[in-house]
Amino acid sequence: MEKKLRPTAIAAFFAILVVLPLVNDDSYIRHISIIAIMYAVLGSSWNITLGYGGVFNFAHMAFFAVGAYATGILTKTFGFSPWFGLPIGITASVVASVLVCLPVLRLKGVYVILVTFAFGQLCLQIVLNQRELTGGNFGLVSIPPLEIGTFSFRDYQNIGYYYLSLAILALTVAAVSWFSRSRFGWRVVALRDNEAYAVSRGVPLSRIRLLTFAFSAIFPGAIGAVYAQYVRSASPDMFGFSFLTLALSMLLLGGTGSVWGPVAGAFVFTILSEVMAPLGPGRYLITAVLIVLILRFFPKGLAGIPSLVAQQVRAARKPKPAAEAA
Amino acid sequence: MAELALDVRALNAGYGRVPVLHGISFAIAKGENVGLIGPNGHGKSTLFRTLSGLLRAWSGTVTFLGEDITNRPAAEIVERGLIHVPQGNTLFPDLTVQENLSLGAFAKGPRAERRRSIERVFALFPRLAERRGQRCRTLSGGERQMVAIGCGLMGLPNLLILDEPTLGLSPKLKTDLRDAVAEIIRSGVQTIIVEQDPEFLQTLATRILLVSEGVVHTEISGAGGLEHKRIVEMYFGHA
Amino acid sequence: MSDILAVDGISKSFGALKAIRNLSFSLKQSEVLGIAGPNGSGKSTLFNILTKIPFGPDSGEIRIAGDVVTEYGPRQIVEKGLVRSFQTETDFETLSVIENVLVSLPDRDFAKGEAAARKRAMEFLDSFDLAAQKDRPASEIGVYDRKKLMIATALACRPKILLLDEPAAGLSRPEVAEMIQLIRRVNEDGLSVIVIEHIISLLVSVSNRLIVLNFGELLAEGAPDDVISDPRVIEAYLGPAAANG
Amino acid sequence: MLAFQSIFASGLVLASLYVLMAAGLALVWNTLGIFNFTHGALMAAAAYVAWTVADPRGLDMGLAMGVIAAILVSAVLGFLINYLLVAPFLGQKQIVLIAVMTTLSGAFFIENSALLLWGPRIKQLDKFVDGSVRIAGTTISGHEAIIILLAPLLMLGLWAFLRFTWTGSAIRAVAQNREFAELSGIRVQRMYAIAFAIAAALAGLSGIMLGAIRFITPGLGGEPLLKALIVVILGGLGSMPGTVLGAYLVGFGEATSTYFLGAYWTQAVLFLVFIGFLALRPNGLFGKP
Amino acid sequence: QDKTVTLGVLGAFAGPFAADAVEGYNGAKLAAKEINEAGGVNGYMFNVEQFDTKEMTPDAVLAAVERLKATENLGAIVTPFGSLSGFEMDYVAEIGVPYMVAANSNQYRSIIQPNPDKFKNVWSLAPSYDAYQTELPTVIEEMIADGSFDPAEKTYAIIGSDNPYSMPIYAGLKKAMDAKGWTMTFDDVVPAVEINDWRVILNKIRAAPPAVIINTEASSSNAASFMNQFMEEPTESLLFIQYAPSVPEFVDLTKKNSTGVLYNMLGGPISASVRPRTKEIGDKYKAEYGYDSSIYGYICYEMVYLYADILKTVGDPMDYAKMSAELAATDKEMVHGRVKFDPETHLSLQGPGYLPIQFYQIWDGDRVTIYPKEYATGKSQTPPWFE
Ligand SMILES: Nc1ncnc2c1ncn2[C@@H]1O[C@H](COP(=O)(O)OP(=O)(O)OP(=O)(O)O)[C@@H](O)[C@H]1O
Ligand SMILES: Nc1ncnc2c1ncn2[C@@H]1O[C@H](COP(=O)(O)OP(=O)(O)OP(=O)(O)O)[C@@H](O)[C@H]1O
Ligand SMILES: CC(C)C[C@H](N)C(=O)O
Ligand SMILES: [Mg+2]
Ligand SMILES: [Mg+2]
Repeated sequence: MEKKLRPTAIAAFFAILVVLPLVNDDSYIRHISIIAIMYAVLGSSWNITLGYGGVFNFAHMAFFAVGAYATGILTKTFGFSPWFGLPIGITASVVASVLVCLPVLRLKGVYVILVTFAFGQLCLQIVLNQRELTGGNFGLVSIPPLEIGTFSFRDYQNIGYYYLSLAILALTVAAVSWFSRSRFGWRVVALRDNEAYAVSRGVPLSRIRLLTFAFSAIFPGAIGAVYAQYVRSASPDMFGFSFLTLALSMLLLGGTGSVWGPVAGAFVFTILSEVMAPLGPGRYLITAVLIVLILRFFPKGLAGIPSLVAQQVRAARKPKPAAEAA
Repeated sequence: MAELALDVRALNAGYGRVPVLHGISFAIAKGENVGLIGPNGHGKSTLFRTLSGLLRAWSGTVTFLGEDITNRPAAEIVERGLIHVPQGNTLFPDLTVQENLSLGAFAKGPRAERRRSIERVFALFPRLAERRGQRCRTLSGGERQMVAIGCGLMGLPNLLILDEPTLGLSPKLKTDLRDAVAEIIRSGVQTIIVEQDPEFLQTLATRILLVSEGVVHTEISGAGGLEHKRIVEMYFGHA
Repeated sequence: MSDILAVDGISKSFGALKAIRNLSFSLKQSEVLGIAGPNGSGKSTLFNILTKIPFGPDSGEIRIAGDVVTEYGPRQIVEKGLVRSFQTETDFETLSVIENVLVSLPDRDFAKGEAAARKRAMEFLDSFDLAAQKDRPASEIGVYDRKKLMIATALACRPKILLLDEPAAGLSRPEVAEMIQLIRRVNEDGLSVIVIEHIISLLVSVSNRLIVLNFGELLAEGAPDDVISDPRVIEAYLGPAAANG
Repeated sequence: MLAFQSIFASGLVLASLYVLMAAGLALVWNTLGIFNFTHGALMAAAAYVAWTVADPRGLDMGLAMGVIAAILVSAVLGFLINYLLVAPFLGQKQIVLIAVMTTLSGAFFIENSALLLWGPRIKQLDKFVDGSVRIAGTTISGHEAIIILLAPLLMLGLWAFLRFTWTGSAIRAVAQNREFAELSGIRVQRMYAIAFAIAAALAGLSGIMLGAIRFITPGLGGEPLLKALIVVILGGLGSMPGTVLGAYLVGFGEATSTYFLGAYWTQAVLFLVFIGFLALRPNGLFGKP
Repeated sequence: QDKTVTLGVLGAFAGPFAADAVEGYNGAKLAAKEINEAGGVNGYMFNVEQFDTKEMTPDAVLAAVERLKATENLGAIVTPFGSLSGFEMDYVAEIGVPYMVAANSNQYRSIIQPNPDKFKNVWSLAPSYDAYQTELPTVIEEMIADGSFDPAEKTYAIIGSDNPYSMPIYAGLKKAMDAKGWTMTFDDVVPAVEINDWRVILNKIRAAPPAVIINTEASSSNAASFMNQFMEEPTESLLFIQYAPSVPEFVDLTKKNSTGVLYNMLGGPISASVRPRTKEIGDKYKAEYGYDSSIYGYICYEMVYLYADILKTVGDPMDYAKMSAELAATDKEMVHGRVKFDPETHLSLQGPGYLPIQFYQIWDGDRVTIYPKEYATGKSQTPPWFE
């Protein structure tokens, strides 16, 4: 269902990201890169449920926030080593995903949007209500950072967090591209295309749905943990609508049809949003127009642009197929 | 030569960038009833979708009763009386039979005639009268086909296009339907009927076109009816 | 107990409408059973009930190879060997033709890895003349090919009983002829088949036995030629014109 | 008795507000199958327009003019939203998701334009009437009494419009089968435009009603949008009576929960009950699969 | 010379906190404009820029901090508050640039107090909020003493709002009231969300009217709803609402309903009729922007002047260490009182001689300072809803 990824392009993309810190150690660029990488992880893993699964899952960012909060609370308040951050984040996120998946099993389409969104709101209410643990609406602060001996991941402009996030992104992309070409992936897509038909061919609906959610939640959980340790903070805004929309725009603008779309969306959008930061609220106007234009003229998102261009070029070269009499 | 009802010239159309119609041309004189046959997926439905304004023509012209209707909005084409009953009788599933029929008369002219038209449809398909309050979703395939044709009649057609009206109908209903269509033709409505089943066309059509690979491939005609054998020949000769 | 499938007194209502009423019949090993009946007589509903997609019967009992499966879920039914096709062409539109088959293969075909499964899938495509189209999206192939693909995916599930719902509806004459051959062929491999169809010629030429439903009830049952000349069947289903058909 | 008084008055006011908020959203969702996320932003925009026209610090033309202007502006905005954000995408397979995205973008556009035009400080409209009304032992403002009356009337009107007029049936038909609608001679784009304009006018009306008891900020519609979504979904797709019932259930449910469990847990309980309910009844109260 | 120094205003310029950010920015810009028109300081012109924390998620706040860090000629950060939690402190401390903040004292204190030396550059122009927890009973007693309040019995109802600002105040006030012999008859906590309907709570309170009602809800719109709905059927209770009535539009939103309500403020400008500087800034702000500012317009205005003083002394704005040290040594009379920092917490000192806690009563739209005596602009009165 998907073109073979061009291995050279992948290699080049990661090579640039691996080398970037060696040639540039500006802390602003480093921060933006880390954030873009994190959004890329969120987008491409969200694609598993939203794109491949066709399930309107609006809880993905909540999984991320749950991962961040769990890591923050357990390492800060309950004294777990920050090195447990990743497993804690992943576990919390996967558990959350299974919880939200249970009511979603029986739902379809837009109902899923509401239930998954309501799940995020429910988490938010709990975070707000458990002020002692979570810091309430002001947020959780002073989350312990990652350190190895005397080396802090914050040293050298956060180089530790940079490479850790990059590694997670590489794993995410690898996992998603494996997924898209595996039996698991086919079954997920089959359920999206035609649920009744898939069931009639022996695809186990509930099991696959649950697995899809759990699988997709590993990555936001992991990156949520690293996020919490990197910014040393978690805030209720992470459950908020603006944040959700931001990530969703990245995913949809990048394109849900491919492994690379969300990654491209995350990078382009993070950079764009930074460049426009001085514009204040005006920035949102430009972004909104941009989203609509891209959806209008590049229905497959940024990821679809290369093939669209290629098509145009080919069409320009070849004359239109003439009417042929048989 | 008789005045033309429909004149299709060098029509090209398709989906996305994939062409389906490859410059198809044909003309239908007033009073003619034409049958269309041809292999699956060779563009019969696409042709009608283009005629009725659902699909944009890439090039070519469609002239209906002397006026150019190429790429006019569907509603305008319906108002002129070119009415297309689509394949697969999808209807408005959550509206009742009566509501479906009423909406068939949405255009201005037919709206005024609505009551009389509905009575006419019920006379033609008495079964629908019994089920006027039922949601179309729960009708059986045959009943839905009747509603679909009924909706077409409600629009007071000059030319009624039926796309595979017998699809999935029981043999008995097929016969009933054939009688009903004959009745419609007798009442002065001109028809184009697409069918896989040559027998169905035999008594209804005055001329049969074989559409294949997006063009009219062959045609046969005969005054007042066609020989079964010739149709079948035509069919098998090119399958 | 040579009945591979036994249906005992099943009923199904939708509100006031009794779609299936106290229906019983059985299917023997390697038999082809034809089902005909007026539109809305409950034929497709019967398939829905048997496969639990999306619902089972209100009452009655279903047995496959002697085991009661009335309470089974849709997937267990498939595992029991009862697999259906749908009345309208159905496919996984964004998957390629071969992926459509791969999705339908049971776990055991993947036990020896994906390559083995692909090989197995190709065998199914080959036997339906679909091999050349294997990498096209299923939505792009022709109607007839889509119907065949739907049957190929059913066979990929390794059924003991194949349910076909109007496999030839909308097909041209030559295609109907091919479909008849195709049904015969799968039956020769020992598969039991139930086929719903309005094309009487097809029913007559493939079925060992024919039943006709009317208003959810069994109207007639027996050898195809006997059934189609039954006056009740002509009255309810075939119509007077059947004589010259 | 105290419990009954509090819950009744509070529940009735909340429920009627939810009916108003949900009406326009339900119209577009139930008939066209599109979730219009600009709904909340339209409420805010209408309230600002009404304020600008009516307030002494603005054009000072009186409340009545403000209301008329606001409803007109919202209807025009609704028309534009359809024209720019929905119509170009009709017929695409992922239209539901695309519409979510484009209307969300539209909402951001409207909200932030409002922020730029009117600034971040809170504003308020005058109440339509002064004075207060006692119901069931509790006092509510006359303005809220108007809302309580207006809500069911409006829904009745909407229902009658959809049920008994040609345009209304055509809008319903378009939602069920776009292609067949076209073949029936219905101008599909026009129906979308009409439905959106009416829905937006309804959003505007509820924005104005709200702007007089709550406060006008660019984010005015955020919380109402969420509530309206819950109400519409709870009621079930395609069911106007479901929407009304959903609104009253949520309103009275909230009031009851606030009374017995406290405001502290009410929001969480609301979401939990909502999720649980849909898990049991996947199609809402009256929805069809 | 044409040297410029940039003062960055950190804040969320869209969303629910936009008003705070915009007013802080406006206030700072106003001051900078005046200073530039007067020829700048030591040859430096001031340039005020927004640094938008966008969605207010931690990464967005950090991105804004990184942008600040990358800004050429960054002289100082002036802000109402950078985030609700103050977590950006750690990062700002690393940059070392002088950082002045006007609110959220609890959070800043909790981060700074354990290790004040790490935050040499971070100073709060707001005082500790502790007095919010204790002063109310004293003021009520004064009202009883001067006869403007005559409770039948010493009962009170209290409403908490579940956010880290209100909750300590709520808990502290309960303790303080109990200590002074008041009996609590009603107690509830509302969540930190939009609250449109207070009637259920109000009805419960009305069932047994207390002498005093305390609502620690600090969101102005929630508080205004409370005020309006209370007035639908007022009980003979003194009404105190935490902070929210100070926001300019509270009076617009409640109109005559608000006459008689009490509130207090720590770190707010001293009343214009007592302190000319308040009037001066207030008038200039209104002339420039067309509306009244909340506290943040005033304080951020003052921050820029404070910065100008420090720059005059130090000379080199890029010498962050010296600038911060000079900032630390501030002792200046400002719009909200005498600012001198507590070296333990980096907050402004609070109490007699420093930043006062002021109590106000709204009367016909005017904010009358009733406490403490030295800043009072009028006397407390019995609320109009008392028969
Ligand atoms: N919506 C669509 N998008 C893309 N391709 C389409 C679409 N509809 C039809 N096609 C393709 O266009 C071709 C012609 O289809 P069309 O439905 O016109 O054939 P037909 O002659 O009516 O066939 P049938 O007898 O099965 O109805 C087919 O190859 C079909 O796959
Ligand atoms: N889910 C359902 N809800 C309500 N009624 C239904 C449902 N499914 C089927 N029916 C009704 O049950 C009856 C039997 O339908 P079924 O589809 O089984 O007929 P059929 O014999 O397959 O007819 P056809 O030959 O036209 O396909 C019809 O009247 C139909 O409207
Ligand atoms: C967080 C804000 C509501 C605090 C306010 N600035 C005060 O001084 O009370
Ligand atoms: Mg066709
Ligand atoms: Mg059927």
